[in-house]
Amino acid sequence: MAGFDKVVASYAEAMAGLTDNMTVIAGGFGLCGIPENLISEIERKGTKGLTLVSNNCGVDDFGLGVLLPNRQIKKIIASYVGENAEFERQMMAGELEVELTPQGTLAEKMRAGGAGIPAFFTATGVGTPVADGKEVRSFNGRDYILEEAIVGDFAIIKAWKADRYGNLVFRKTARNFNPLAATAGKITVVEVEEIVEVGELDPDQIHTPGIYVNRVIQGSFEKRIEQRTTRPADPLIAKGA
Amino acid sequence: MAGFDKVVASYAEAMAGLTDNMTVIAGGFGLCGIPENLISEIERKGTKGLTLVSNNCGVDDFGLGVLLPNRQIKKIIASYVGENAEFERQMMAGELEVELTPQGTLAEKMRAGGAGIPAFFTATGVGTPVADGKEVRSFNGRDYILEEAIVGDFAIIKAWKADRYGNLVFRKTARNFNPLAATAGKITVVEVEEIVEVGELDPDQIHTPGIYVNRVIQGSFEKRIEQRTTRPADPLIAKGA
Amino acid sequence: MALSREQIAQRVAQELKDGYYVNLGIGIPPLVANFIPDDIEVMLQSENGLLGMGQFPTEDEIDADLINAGKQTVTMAAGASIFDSAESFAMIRGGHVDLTVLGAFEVDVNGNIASYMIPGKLIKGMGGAMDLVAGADNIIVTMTHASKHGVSKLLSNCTLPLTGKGCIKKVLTDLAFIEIRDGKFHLLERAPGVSVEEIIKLTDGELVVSGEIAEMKL
Amino acid sequence: MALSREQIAQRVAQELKDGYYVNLGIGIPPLVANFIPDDIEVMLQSENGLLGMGQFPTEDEIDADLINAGKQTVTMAAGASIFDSAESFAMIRGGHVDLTVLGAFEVDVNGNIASYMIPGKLIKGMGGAMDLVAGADNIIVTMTHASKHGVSKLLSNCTLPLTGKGCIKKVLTDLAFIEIRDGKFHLLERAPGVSVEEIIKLTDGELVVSGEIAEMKL
Repeated sequence: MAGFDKVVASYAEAMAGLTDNMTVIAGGFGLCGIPENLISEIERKGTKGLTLVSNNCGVDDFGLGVLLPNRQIKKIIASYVGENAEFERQMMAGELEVELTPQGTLAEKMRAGGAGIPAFFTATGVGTPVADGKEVRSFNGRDYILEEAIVGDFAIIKAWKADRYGNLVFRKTARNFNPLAATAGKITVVEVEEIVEVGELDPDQIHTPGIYVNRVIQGSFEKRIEQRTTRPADPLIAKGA
Repeated sequence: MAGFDKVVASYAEAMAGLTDNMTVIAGGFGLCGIPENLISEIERKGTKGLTLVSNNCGVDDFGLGVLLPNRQIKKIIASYVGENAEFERQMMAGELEVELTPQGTLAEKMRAGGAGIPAFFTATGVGTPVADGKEVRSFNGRDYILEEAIVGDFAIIKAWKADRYGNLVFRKTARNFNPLAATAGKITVVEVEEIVEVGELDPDQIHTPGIYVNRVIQGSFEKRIEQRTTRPADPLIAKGA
Repeated sequence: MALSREQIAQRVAQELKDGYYVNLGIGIPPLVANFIPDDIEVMLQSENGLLGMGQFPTEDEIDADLINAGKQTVTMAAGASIFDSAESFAMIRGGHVDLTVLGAFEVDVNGNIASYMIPGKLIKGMGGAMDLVAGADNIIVTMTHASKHGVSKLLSNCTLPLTGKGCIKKVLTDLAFIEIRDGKFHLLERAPGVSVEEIIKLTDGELVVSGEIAEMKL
Repeated sequence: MALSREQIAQRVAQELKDGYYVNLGIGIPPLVANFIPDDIEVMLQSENGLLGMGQFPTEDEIDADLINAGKQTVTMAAGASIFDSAESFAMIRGGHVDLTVLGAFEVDVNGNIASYMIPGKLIKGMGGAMDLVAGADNIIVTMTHASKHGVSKLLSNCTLPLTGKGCIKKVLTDLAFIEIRDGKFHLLERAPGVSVEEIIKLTDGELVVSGEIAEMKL
């Protein structure tokens, strides 16, 4: 009896079934809350022709950027890209298709995909290149465009804690797109820092119920920081002191 | 400097500004998680011609049902009603307008209202009376109907805990429609069991950020139970023992 | 003999699979929870915002803040989670629930279901039923095969306002287990002691009876 | 003299009101946080999922899981809350943020803004900017009035791909505070020591100068 035990033992098992030309939705904002090791496993597998849906595309040697050198990504749907040289080279050379999508629309498209909402109207992007080819309709005197949902063959997620049932808790701003992406994958794979006993997570404080999760694996994470901004440690310098 | 202190001292203050013919969105499912005292305050004020948006309409002497005897409700948008005699009488007599809305569509309409999404497509209700007069459109070979968002002049909410900034935490299934209703009110009023110090609620575990909340009041609650179903206390009778 | 409510629930329970997330409506469906086979695990979703519904509470455990969609006091099973109504219907509408069991007044050969309204008589509303039938791929309708007066509830065309169009594939009545396919009812199993002729007589819509029809095992 | 980046931020900060929820974009806007008047409270929203952004962390406080929308390490202020990206943009798109401050390449007399793309040169994407300009009623654009080569950024018509259409009403440049209304720029204030003539010269779109134009107070 497997029941609801979703824990898998290896990254190979976690990403089993991923094949060329699939669509993969990834959680994370910049390098914060990204499924580092699931991305590495895709790199290792060498799966090609992928359509990636993610707010960003990592940097040259970390995050989704590691899938660029071997041309594993065919298309990326993102709100902010180009933090790395290889990305820009491939995009400018027309080797990589980029569909720029406003951040809020991207988040809503993932949520809609998971929630059985095939399309919704938003004012975001009206009158801009984002509206090209999209229906415009007026509600209460204001124009909105119709945006369609996104569903992925796989969703790859980074959470803080999970139980074996796949209930998830995220930590601070590493939450970002992860709960949305988790709902929108036909197969949702989650890597976490810690797997806890079933019953240990307070039901009122679970961010993603296990019903959305197919596989859980425990990993260890580099958590690279993009902009290390600090203030002096001396409390006397803090405002108001 | 008031800053973000949203705590008010009286129910009169909590519902100040509510006038005849306004639209009020109420949280709660059945009698669970309903803003008991805010409803009583509306009864006391005698505000009339209200359009109420709520999953249910209470019972004869509790919940939104108390607004029926004095004919304060002009119209109700709900998924399941008629748990009380006066409601049925007014509905059958055509004194009360009832717009039956599927529960999931109702929840999504509130969320959309709060999230600046004027309309969305859903398969719920296709081919049923709910679809009457609504646009039907096919996406990926399946029919969906277009449903519009709901925004309220007021939203009345019951939460478990709040801090003075209006950050909210709900308890168990008393959460239900409350977080959605909270986003969809032009003025959102919340009554809670406990007001805690700012900083006491874990930022990762706040269900409703204070940005949606205008007023907070501490109340005491009857929490009436509709269906008191129990099992025998003897653990030997429990399955598997 | 016609199945009792408990026996209907018992037969439905045989359709459960290990690891299923299941939504049980009101009426007969909640009884299914009493017949979950010991060798499988199932999680019950209650559309008011609970995944992992447990048994009824003892008197001491009663909590007004913890109810199911039938407004009954319940408990939480281990691994339960709580969420708001939009999230709950995101699960349902998004097709994440593996099986939905709900009652009906009528179903027809095209998979239409009427379950929420009898014009002029019963106008309580659809609650979550329209979302459930539109969102689930795998639905079992439980109902009596005919009214007390012998009027069939399995029709060529539903006569009452629809809850959902073309979404029902399986019906379990007190007399038979029926599949809906190609615009016809197909008799899969009959209740112990109930004859095929009886079922044919009480089925208004076209019923296909192919080969020997086995009795249900309960 | 033209305002420094800090002075622009300082003037913007005068537009803050007690109890405002504010989203500050990247570039000059984050500097506004340094000039919040002592007698008011403001909460900063960061669209990656944080309401109540605090100051930068000390070395000891650095947490890779806690960044702002500019991907900088930050801390949380008292009363902060964390949420996912859909909730964050529900706040923004739903008009719950009281003031948005962001940069731009160009604005025009119709309130159009171009800020995210220079075809062939800079194609990094719009991030949250399109949602922010579409969702907020109260937006202040901060930018230099003209390029280093003296080419105005306040135009009759934006030349670059738009971030938003008809959504900008206030622009604070290094030279002037300008309101957009009725298809025209309206000069509200000038930077200390900057003449009205200079501003007229560097403003490409129609500029209305009505009466005496006061110097900004910093």
